[in-house]
Amino acid sequence: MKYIIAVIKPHRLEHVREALASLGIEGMTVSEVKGHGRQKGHTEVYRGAEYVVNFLPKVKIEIATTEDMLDKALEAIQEAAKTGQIGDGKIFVLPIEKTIRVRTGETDRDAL
Amino acid sequence: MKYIIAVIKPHRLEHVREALASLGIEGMTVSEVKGHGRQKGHTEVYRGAEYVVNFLPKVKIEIATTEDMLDKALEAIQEAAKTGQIGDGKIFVLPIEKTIRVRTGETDRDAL
Amino acid sequence: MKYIIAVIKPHRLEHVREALASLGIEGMTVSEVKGHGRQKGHTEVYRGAEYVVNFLPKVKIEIATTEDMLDKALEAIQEAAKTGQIGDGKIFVLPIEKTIRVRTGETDRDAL
Amino acid sequence: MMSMKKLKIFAGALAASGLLMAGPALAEEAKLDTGNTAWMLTSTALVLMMTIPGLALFYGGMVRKKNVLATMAQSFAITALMTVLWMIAGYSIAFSDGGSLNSFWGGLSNAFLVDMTKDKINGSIPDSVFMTFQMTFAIITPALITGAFAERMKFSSMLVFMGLWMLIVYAPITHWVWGGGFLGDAGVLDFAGGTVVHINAGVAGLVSAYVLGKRIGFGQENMAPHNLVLSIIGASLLWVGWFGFNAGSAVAADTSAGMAMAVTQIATAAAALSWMIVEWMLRGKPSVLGLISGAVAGLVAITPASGFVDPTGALILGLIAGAVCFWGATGLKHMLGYDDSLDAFGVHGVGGIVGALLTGVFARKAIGGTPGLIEGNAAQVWVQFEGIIATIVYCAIATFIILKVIDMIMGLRVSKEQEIEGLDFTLHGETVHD
Amino acid sequence: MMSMKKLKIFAGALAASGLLMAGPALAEEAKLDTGNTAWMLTSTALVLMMTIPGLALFYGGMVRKKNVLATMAQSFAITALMTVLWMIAGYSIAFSDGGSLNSFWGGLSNAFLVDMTKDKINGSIPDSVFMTFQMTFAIITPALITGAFAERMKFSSMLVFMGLWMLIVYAPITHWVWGGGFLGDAGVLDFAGGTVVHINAGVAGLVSAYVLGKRIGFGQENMAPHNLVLSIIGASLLWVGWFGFNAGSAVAADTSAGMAMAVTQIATAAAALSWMIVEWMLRGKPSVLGLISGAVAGLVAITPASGFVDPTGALILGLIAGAVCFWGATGLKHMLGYDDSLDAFGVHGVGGIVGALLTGVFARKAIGGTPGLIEGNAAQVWVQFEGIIATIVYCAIATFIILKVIDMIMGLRVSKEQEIEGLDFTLHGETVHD
Amino acid sequence: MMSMKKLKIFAGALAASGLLMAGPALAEEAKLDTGNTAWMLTSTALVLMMTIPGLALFYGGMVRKKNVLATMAQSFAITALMTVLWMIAGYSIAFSDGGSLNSFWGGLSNAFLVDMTKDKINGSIPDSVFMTFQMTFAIITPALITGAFAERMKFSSMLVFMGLWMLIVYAPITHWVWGGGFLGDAGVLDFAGGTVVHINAGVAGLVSAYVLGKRIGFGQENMAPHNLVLSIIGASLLWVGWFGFNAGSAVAADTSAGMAMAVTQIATAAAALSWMIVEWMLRGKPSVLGLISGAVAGLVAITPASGFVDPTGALILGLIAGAVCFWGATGLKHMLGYDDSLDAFGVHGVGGIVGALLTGVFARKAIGGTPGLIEGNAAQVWVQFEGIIATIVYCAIATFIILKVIDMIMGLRVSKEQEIEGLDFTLHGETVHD
Ligand SMILES: Nc1ncnc2c1ncn2[C@@H]1O[C@H](COP(=O)(O)OP(=O)(O)O)[C@@H](O)[C@H]1O
Ligand SMILES: Nc1ncnc2c1ncn2[C@@H]1O[C@H](COP(=O)(O)OP(=O)(O)O)[C@@H](O)[C@H]1O
Ligand SMILES: Nc1ncnc2c1ncn2[C@@H]1O[C@H](COP(=O)(O)OP(=O)(O)O)[C@@H](O)[C@H]1O
Repeated sequence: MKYIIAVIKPHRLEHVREALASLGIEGMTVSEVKGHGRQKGHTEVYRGAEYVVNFLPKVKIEIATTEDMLDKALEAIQEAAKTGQIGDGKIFVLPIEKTIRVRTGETDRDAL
Repeated sequence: MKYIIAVIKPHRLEHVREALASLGIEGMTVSEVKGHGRQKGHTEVYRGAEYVVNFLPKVKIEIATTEDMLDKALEAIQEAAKTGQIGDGKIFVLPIEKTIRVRTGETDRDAL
Repeated sequence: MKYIIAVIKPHRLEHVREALASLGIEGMTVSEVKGHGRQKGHTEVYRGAEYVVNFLPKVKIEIATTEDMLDKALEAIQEAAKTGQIGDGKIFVLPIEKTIRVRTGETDRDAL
Repeated sequence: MMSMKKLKIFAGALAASGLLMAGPALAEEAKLDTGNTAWMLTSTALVLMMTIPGLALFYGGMVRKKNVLATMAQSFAITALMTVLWMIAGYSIAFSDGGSLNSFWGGLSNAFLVDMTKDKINGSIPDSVFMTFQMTFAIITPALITGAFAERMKFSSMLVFMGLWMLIVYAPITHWVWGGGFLGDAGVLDFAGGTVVHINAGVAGLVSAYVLGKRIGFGQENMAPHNLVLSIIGASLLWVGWFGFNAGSAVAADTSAGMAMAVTQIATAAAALSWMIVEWMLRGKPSVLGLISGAVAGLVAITPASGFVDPTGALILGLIAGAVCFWGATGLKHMLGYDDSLDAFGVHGVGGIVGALLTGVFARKAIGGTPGLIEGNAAQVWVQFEGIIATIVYCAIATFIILKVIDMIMGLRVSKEQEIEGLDFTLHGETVHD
Repeated sequence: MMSMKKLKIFAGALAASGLLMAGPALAEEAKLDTGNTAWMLTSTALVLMMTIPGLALFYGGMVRKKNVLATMAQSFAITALMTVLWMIAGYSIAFSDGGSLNSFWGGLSNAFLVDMTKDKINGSIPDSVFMTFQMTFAIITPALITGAFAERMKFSSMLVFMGLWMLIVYAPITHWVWGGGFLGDAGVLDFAGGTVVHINAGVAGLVSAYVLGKRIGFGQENMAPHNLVLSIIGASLLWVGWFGFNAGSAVAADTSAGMAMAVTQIATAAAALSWMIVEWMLRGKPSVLGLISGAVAGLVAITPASGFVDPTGALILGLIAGAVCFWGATGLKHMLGYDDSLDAFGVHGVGGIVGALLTGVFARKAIGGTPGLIEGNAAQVWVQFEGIIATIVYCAIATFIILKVIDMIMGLRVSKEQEIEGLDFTLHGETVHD
Repeated sequence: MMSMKKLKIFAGALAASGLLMAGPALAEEAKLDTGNTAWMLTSTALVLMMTIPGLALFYGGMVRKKNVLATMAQSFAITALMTVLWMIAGYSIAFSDGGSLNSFWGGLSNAFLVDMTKDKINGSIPDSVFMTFQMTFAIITPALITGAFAERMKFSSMLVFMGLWMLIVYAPITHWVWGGGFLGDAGVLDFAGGTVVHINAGVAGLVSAYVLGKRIGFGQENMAPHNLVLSIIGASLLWVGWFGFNAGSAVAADTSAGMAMAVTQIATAAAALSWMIVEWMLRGKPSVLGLISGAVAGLVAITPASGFVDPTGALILGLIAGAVCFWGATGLKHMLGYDDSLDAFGVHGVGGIVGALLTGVFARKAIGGTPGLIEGNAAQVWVQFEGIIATIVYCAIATFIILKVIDMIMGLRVSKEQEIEGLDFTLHGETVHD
């Protein structure tokens, strides 16, 4: 199984969720994060003091998925998250060794 | 070493922490996340406008642990997090290649 | 490619970002987390009721990087995050199987 | 018919007779009542508090977090701008004697408050107090409109719009009703501003919502209020401050003020309960937003009636207003399909109309000197209706033209990117960091 | 003995003599004092502000985040409900002449305020103002109780409970002390409501906490106040609004009001410092919650005394109240083991009792006309004690019965799942999104 | 020259003639004006509201989140401490007759308010009201200083410093200007406290910022205001409350109060717009913090002038003050390189100086009895200048000495670790949980 970590622009989250849902992928965990990359932060000025806000708001989506769904999922995320502008984000795929559903104790494929 | 990612119901966090502590596992990193899965969100209505809140509050626990503690840790988490109701969450295990303690530079097992 | 997860003290974030920038590493994703470890929480008292806050504020940095930059990056983070006091944090390295830039579809090294 | 008008005319007569200009004459000193003045000083503070922080919070809590500072900044900047414009020209347009055109506006003879000598008395209070009290009405009325176009208007265009609107729409209509103009003469009852303030702001809001168009993502994205704690504080301060608005409109600390306060409290409470119950029955849960919206609806509806109805009339009026405004902010809005973001029309427009009409129904001779429908005077409802129509027509047309002209010259809406990123940062360069 | 009672009796006499009903007679016009009326209009606004947003924020900041809207909604809904019930029957029960039963209640002769003509004067202010001022007391007293059962009561049952409680407990006790009832006749000193409001609410809170039981997880889970910023704002507005509560209870803008304001300020400050110092010494840190709780304790304790003590008496009273309430909200609560979530009893009950007793100690003839223990009148302490006991006994029994009956009919507590998920969403369908 | 002084002297004369002590003599009863008393009771509540919650929120929103409770606690604790100290000695030092030393201080003859009998009248209001009104000024002035050393001072040392500062610096300077001292005699115009309150607090802030040194990370770390929503609420309540501050300084509900309210409103609005426009032009965006800072700058600057200038003078004064304080809080601060965290000096010091000088320029005989430069009386500017210099010199030296002594005995700053972890937890043991 694979662990997809996708960092995207916040307002694309709903699109991505829908795109994944249409593939039958419902399970995901989302968190608010701050990102830094090519797209730099911005400067806020408070009474003449400049504060560079180096990090921009992003949303991180984590999805455990089976190998067979992986490519479709990646494609769906990429398409739904894309605005074509800098800062659209990244997708990382990591290996999972084990998955457990807390409620039932089922593991791996059955746990999703 | 293994990296455990457990997504659980927020009010079970304290139980899980205690269960792990009783195994001697103290180190962990926790974050507030939002989850989507079988347990769907809810609908909020504001002056007639319905907003579907697709994501529910969950807590994500990350624990780096040695292979020998892994199974005990997984069991402890599962037991402590379980309410038997939908939305209890998932546990994922990922491989870790290296661990460092910032303060001392110790690595791997010594770094925990 | 490798996925670095570093949990550090919040006020060291800016140092770490600068240290990495000086190595040419700009891309990173940051989130506010709570940590538990050797450094224990604290007790807050409200009208005589004691609440143990077991978790302390930390910052989690996630950086996808190529193998060749890995050691330099780890060193830079360690140095910049270190205060020498308990609770300075940990660094974990996980394997990445695939990286994609959403905007362009570029993968792996090109995606960073 | 209205206490404010009465006062004004009285003061006008005094002024005409030259007494007011005569410096610290004994006759005048005798006129000032410290009790009335104390209450009007207080009322002015209370009405200012309605806009900042009251309305700023009420609206600020209902937008998305990325727009909270920008939304509150609108109320705050409007407070500053209207103050200066009212001093420069607004007060003169509204409350001066416009000579041959007096039915329609008051002219510019009192621009920069040149006639407002320190010792000038207006009724039984200093003219400076009356001017400032009225200024706070000229502040909150434009501020109410901002609810209609929240989360998408340019700050610069908003300032220009509000400045023009106050001078061209608000000040003249105020003159019509309270300043000696034709609606007051026709006998329209509007104790504290149901027509002048609420219908006016509500209609201007409706027109703005149409002209600006919907927010990006309206109907699809989650636009839930980000923090109703702020809105509860805001609604509470509106309620408290409204005592100054309604009881202050007696321009005295007398039995009229006392009864106005009592009926305001009763109608507001009734409307809050009424909205709550209707929502509870129809939707299964009594929402907090509903509860506070109902209270505001009640405050709006009792505003024109507050010097004319008795407690039982207020109770019924409140119960009706809560239910009707519930429909205004839920049913009507969705039927018509505009994006009045924070229901400036659904609450203030609808509530103002309901209140103005019911004033004609529940007015009692023993309270405000004029009987209403329940005491057999059906004609009063018709007079009220005329007042409503005149206000709606003039306000709608003038607002539309002002907005279109500004749109041509400088545009009204922020860019798509700005709207998505949020107005706090893109317009003001600041964000909430927590 | 109390200014409010005096006033009422005076008005009653006038009413009996038929003067008040005689329409706009000259005699009446002469009675209205605009200065006193101005202050009472203001005081009414201030006391309303104590509940919304004051108390709503004070309590809202102390609960867990998942319950903040529900907690604030309680204060807001109570404001609406009590307003209507006070108009319908409460004012009549509390302040009418109950005929043969006048020692115990005022009857329903003034239900729906039928006697409150516009020009009716009560003392030197309009009856409409006195009615509304008293209404704000009938609002805050039930609202105070909600602190005891925060985070676990059904909204519907809460409304039913509060409605019954106000009519059955609050209005009669008010009549006993201020409306011509037996406690006032016995000479109990309660200037602004130490017994009527605070002991009453505190005891009702204690009973509720027992009947409803502890919150799930009490003593194990982290129930730390989620945002004391809100509580600081709330405590501050309580302090400011309390000027209306205490100095307003003089029902005039006179030297009695002035002294009441001065001693309120001094006692409150002394109690805040006293709680702070005791906590600092015993626990090592002066908490912010302690500082504001101390201030509220001082406000509560000076309430009955505010028309009777001098500044030095107020200083000592405040110092004692702060320390004793610190013990009430920390030691006592843990000893007895109930879950009075936000210390309605620990602060209002304990503070009210301390204040009522110390009023008997520090009362000075030169201030309020009655000497206390320090001027040799030990009997006054005993009279105060009687007032306390009568209130506690009646309130405790009646509250218990009302709660038990409601529990049987519709239940008092939310379900376990609702309590865990939080009342904001489960009761009101809303959440704070940030 | 100032209304407050006038009043005081009048009362002093009465007291000297024994009338005030004579118990409830008819002569006195005649003196109390209920309207004036009503307004002063209200003003006192308004000025208290300026500090808590007004200033507490204004400052609390500007610090980093880890220090928000500690920052608000400073204002709250100061409110409590100053109340007690003012009662014990401050009022006596400021407003008693100091005999041979009367030019410099009032002595301790009225310590513990021993002379303040219940029925003592001061002008036309109870002495208890005047004492409490002045108390609220003695509260806000120290509280303003806390902005300069926010986020780094020990709570204990802060309390000691503020207590000493109020007694040694504030009370005597108040005596100089309003209590019969040498500055009032010299003809310095300070209607509501430009010199006494704002220059005084600003200079003390500047000295504190120097003595305490910069915050760790100043100039490198992100110290952006954590939540300007709080600051907007705070600035709004400051604005509303300032009506009590300025119009209340007329110590009557008269034409002087009315005009003071009007010019306060106008100058404040003008300054808000002026700061906004200057910032918009120079930095490209009109920040919300700028808008509210401009309003506060206007409030500060109009304070000394509010009883002396006319609306047009206020307009110009406001426009100047907004622009100059923009420079004070941006240019000047960076030039001099101190860390006045929340611009206590940049806004209150600079605004106070601008206001005091412009009072000498724009004063009009028809408003306050004294002509200014524009009416040909250039000397008044010089007199104003003397007042400013005397205040700055005495305040700076005394503040410096007090701070240095405290530093030696108990230290001023928290430890480095405490500063990094945040004062909320390390000083008070509490945090905001959301
Ligand atoms: N090497 C990286 N490791 C982890 N996260 C990254 C990395 N590079 C970028 N990100 C995340 O992706 C976001 C977008 O990256 P950015 O370089 O700004 O734009 P783009 O991907 O369009 O070139 C960043 O804000 C950050 O959150
Ligand atoms: N495939 C997945 N990848 C990542 N997180 C998941 C996945 N499926 C579920 N989760 C997380 O686990 C939570 C519980 O899952 P859900 O399907 O609702 O209940 P259950 O595990 O009891 O069947 C979700 O809210 C989400 O946070
Ligand atoms: N086993 C672990 N898994 C995940 N995170 C950990 C683990 N151990 C520690 N951490 C994180 O690192 C932080 C610092 O660890 P701690 O043991 O307190 O100090 P130190 O690393 O200096 O010995 C913790 O607060 C926690 O967030």
